Amino acid sequence: MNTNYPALLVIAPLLAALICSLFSWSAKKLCYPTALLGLSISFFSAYKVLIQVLSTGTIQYRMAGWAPPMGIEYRIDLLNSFVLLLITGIALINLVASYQSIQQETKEKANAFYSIYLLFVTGLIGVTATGDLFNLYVLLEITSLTSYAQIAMGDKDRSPLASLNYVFIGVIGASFYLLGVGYIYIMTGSLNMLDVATLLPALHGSSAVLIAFIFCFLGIWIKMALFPLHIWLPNAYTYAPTAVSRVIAPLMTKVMVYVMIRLMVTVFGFEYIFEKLHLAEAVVWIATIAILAGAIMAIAQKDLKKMLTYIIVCEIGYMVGGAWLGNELGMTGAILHIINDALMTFALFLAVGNMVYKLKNVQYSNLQGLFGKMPWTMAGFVLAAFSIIGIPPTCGFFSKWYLILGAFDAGAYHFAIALIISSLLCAVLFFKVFEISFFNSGHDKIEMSEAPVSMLIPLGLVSILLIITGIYSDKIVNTIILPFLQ
Amino acid sequence: MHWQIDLIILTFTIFCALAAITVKDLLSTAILFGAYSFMMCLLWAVMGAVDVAFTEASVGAGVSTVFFVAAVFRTGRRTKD
Amino acid sequence: MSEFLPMIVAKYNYWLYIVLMMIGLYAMISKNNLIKKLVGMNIFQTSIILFYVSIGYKTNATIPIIENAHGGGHSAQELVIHAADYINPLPHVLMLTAIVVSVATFGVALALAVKIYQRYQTLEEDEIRMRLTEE
Amino acid sequence: MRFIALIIVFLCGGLLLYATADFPAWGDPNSPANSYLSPHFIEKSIEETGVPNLVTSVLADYRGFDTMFETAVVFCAGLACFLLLRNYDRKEENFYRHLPTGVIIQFKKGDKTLPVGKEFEHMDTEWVPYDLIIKTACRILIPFIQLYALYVVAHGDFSPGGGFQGGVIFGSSLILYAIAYNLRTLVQRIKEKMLGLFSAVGVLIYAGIGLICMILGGNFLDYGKLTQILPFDPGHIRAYGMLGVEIGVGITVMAVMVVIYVNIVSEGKHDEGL
Repeated sequence: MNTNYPALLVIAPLLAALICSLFSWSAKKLCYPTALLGLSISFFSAYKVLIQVLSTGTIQYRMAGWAPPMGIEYRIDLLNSFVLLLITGIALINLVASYQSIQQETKEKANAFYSIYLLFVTGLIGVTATGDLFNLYVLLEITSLTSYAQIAMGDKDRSPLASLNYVFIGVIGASFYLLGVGYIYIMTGSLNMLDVATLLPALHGSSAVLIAFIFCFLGIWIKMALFPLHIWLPNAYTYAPTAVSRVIAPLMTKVMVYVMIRLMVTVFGFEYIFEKLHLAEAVVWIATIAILAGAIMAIAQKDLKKMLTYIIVCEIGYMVGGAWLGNELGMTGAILHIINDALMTFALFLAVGNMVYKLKNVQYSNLQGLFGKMPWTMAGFVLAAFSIIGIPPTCGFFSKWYLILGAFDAGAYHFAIALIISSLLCAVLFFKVFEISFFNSGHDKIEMSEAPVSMLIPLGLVSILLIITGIYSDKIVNTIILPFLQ
Repeated sequence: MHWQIDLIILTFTIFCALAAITVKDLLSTAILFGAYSFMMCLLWAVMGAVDVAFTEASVGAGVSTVFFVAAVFRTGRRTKD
Repeated sequence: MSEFLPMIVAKYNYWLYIVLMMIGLYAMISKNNLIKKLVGMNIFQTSIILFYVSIGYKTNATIPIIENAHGGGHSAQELVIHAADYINPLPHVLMLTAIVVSVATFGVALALAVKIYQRYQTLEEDEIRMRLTEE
Repeated sequence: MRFIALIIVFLCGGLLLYATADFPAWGDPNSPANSYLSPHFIEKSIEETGVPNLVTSVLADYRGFDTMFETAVVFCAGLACFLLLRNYDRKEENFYRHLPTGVIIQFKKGDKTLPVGKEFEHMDTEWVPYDLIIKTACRILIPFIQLYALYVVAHGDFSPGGGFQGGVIFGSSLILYAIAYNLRTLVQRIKEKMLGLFSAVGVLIYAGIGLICMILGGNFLDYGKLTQILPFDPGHIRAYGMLGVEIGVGITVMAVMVVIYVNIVSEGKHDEGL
């Protein structure tokens, strides 16, 4: 049984989603436990896969027993086993944390909501684990379709419109990716990532491969909400239900960054991207603009949740810029930042979710005296804010440190300056929020109305996790990221 | 003889696509959209993709036109542009 | 000019899907009515399917179903199958998936359009934006 | 706004046209796409899977994992339409027609209802005259459409067709039934709970077959391992595995098409519609 963990990893949430949908019609009580069981099996097998990869190297799992170029194959190496562990962990913790808010927001349809939540996680796991280009498109469609539906279940007035805009731009992105895969297929004849990587070097001169490269990355940048293509993200994540924004915000865009790095490292290869094409400098400039624009727009916001979405746009600029610097330091910083940023964003959205559960709306004017009302949530929020700004013990500092080193090493000073400026802007941002919520301009005495315990423990757990990944970040880099890049 | 058929169907496809977008009444858009899907199904049948043509005929021309008319029935029929 | 003509005949099919895709993209961006944008989206997706199907086409090859293999009377070894006789089945498989995905997205997008109409009583982009700014 | 759209369109169009410069000529048998993977599928499919229709053999066996997630996409669409549109609150006004006299009774508040039967009959707000010709024609036509749909699903191995096409045709026969009569008769005849269960059961059949193959020692979805439990000769076992999978796909697609149609046309109230 132990050789089937990669398949079990994807099948467990899918089966749990189906059984949960069956139970939602008959035995409503069993829906939540099935969801928990499915995700914990998936988390356990992700852990087992990580151990296996660390001990024996890359795992190859042939679906339906066919050899790779013929059938579909799962190649799990160091990078995606860690990202898989991250996805399943965050999804499991979020399911536990948002039980109350799901009951509160999706009243009689909560049981069916678990099913579509699990399908979203299946899509993410499949996107990360697959080794086949077209299979990645199908799973990308599952992830997008479930996120359209989940986002549209949010607040009555704005979320359907935000979701429909997300549908249009998401379909353009996915279709551009499909077009890119079509161009790769017409030139090389294969769909398997490894196979394509061996066939591509012979075709480096041809314009079709160049256009395939451009459209693949264009599609992924749209899905990733890189700066000029990020129009759909702020509304979609702000008006989504809290349980949904807490799982989409940290994972969706980070998995797309992982897909970009997978395409860069495994399919197209470094020497094609950095020697043959001269796009790297232009992309680093786009990333710099993304960082600055994200930070500036975040300051202009009046709503805490909307401000966080612009910080996500800014963080995407970090990762894309880091990956395209062209040297090992930058790529290490980008990969480490995927992990750190997922945890930081998850902690921030957990805290904001607790606030929304209690206060119903999180405009700045409504945040008075929050330190008094919800001390534990605010403690988690402060820790996550420190991590975004990049204060040493927390993990945000280390990945930013690698990125800045990589920028200086590659001579991209504009990127390094943008990193520092955005850290300062984030500092200004968060201290404005602390200042509002600390000084109670209201007159009445603040009684402590904290979020329920089941929402506080996950926040505490993730905050501690922030510090642990911070301390062990060099261990992560040496055992996982550097061997992967060699 | 082969590429003449191809050309006729291609011109019909482009005509249906442009008409479906420019016409103002949504029900006629639904019909033109069904015609466009049927033309695509013909195109693929000519190109030898029989499974894809069968799916497009039943799914594209069939069901998505029914969904389209059902949605137009529930929302408005007039469009401004 | 002389070498241009055979090049056209060899490749005109590939240019067709670009025309359709651009019609779809233009409709998605510039049309005011949300349902019209959905029509543009579907045209955009079907044009990519057209591109994939035209990859697998082989001149004077028959459809990808092996002839006289139904009976099963004679074992498979006697059947001599040449790859050049049959059309490449792989793009067809990929496009079966793409068609079903485009219908699923179309259904969910129509459900969203109905939900927006329930709230705003209109599907025109500018009227919705006007009503949004009123609140 | 239109000007920006035109710029984007011409930019993308130009990039794509530039790429077609060094495509292989259209339709030549030894272009990379036609000479690398597909000869294996064409020549080996009969020996390895025993299924003459190459598209079905590649769809359900070589790349069966793709098709499972495609069925999951269809299931997602049905679930999404249910989650987005379904609302359970009562309708305010009801219309009844007193059959003997033809008098139409309207109840403003939704709480009072009349026993629908010999004497009274439901009436939709957008009242549509039921044409006898359409009703009887459809009553005769629908069973044959369903028979044809089952043929399409069953005959997917030998002729064009398979789970998706068969499921859609079966679903559209039910939609025809809803349009010919009225939505209420379809919803009474096929309960919403039944549709929900069918849409989940189809994908469960697909994943279940894969899981059984895994338990029997092979990789996920490896039909070859089914010989240990099914009494068929190993040469055709993969064809039977594919048939089982196609049946699962057909069930899901049929149920989801009806769920999407019913939810869109009645805006989630499941009472009145086209």
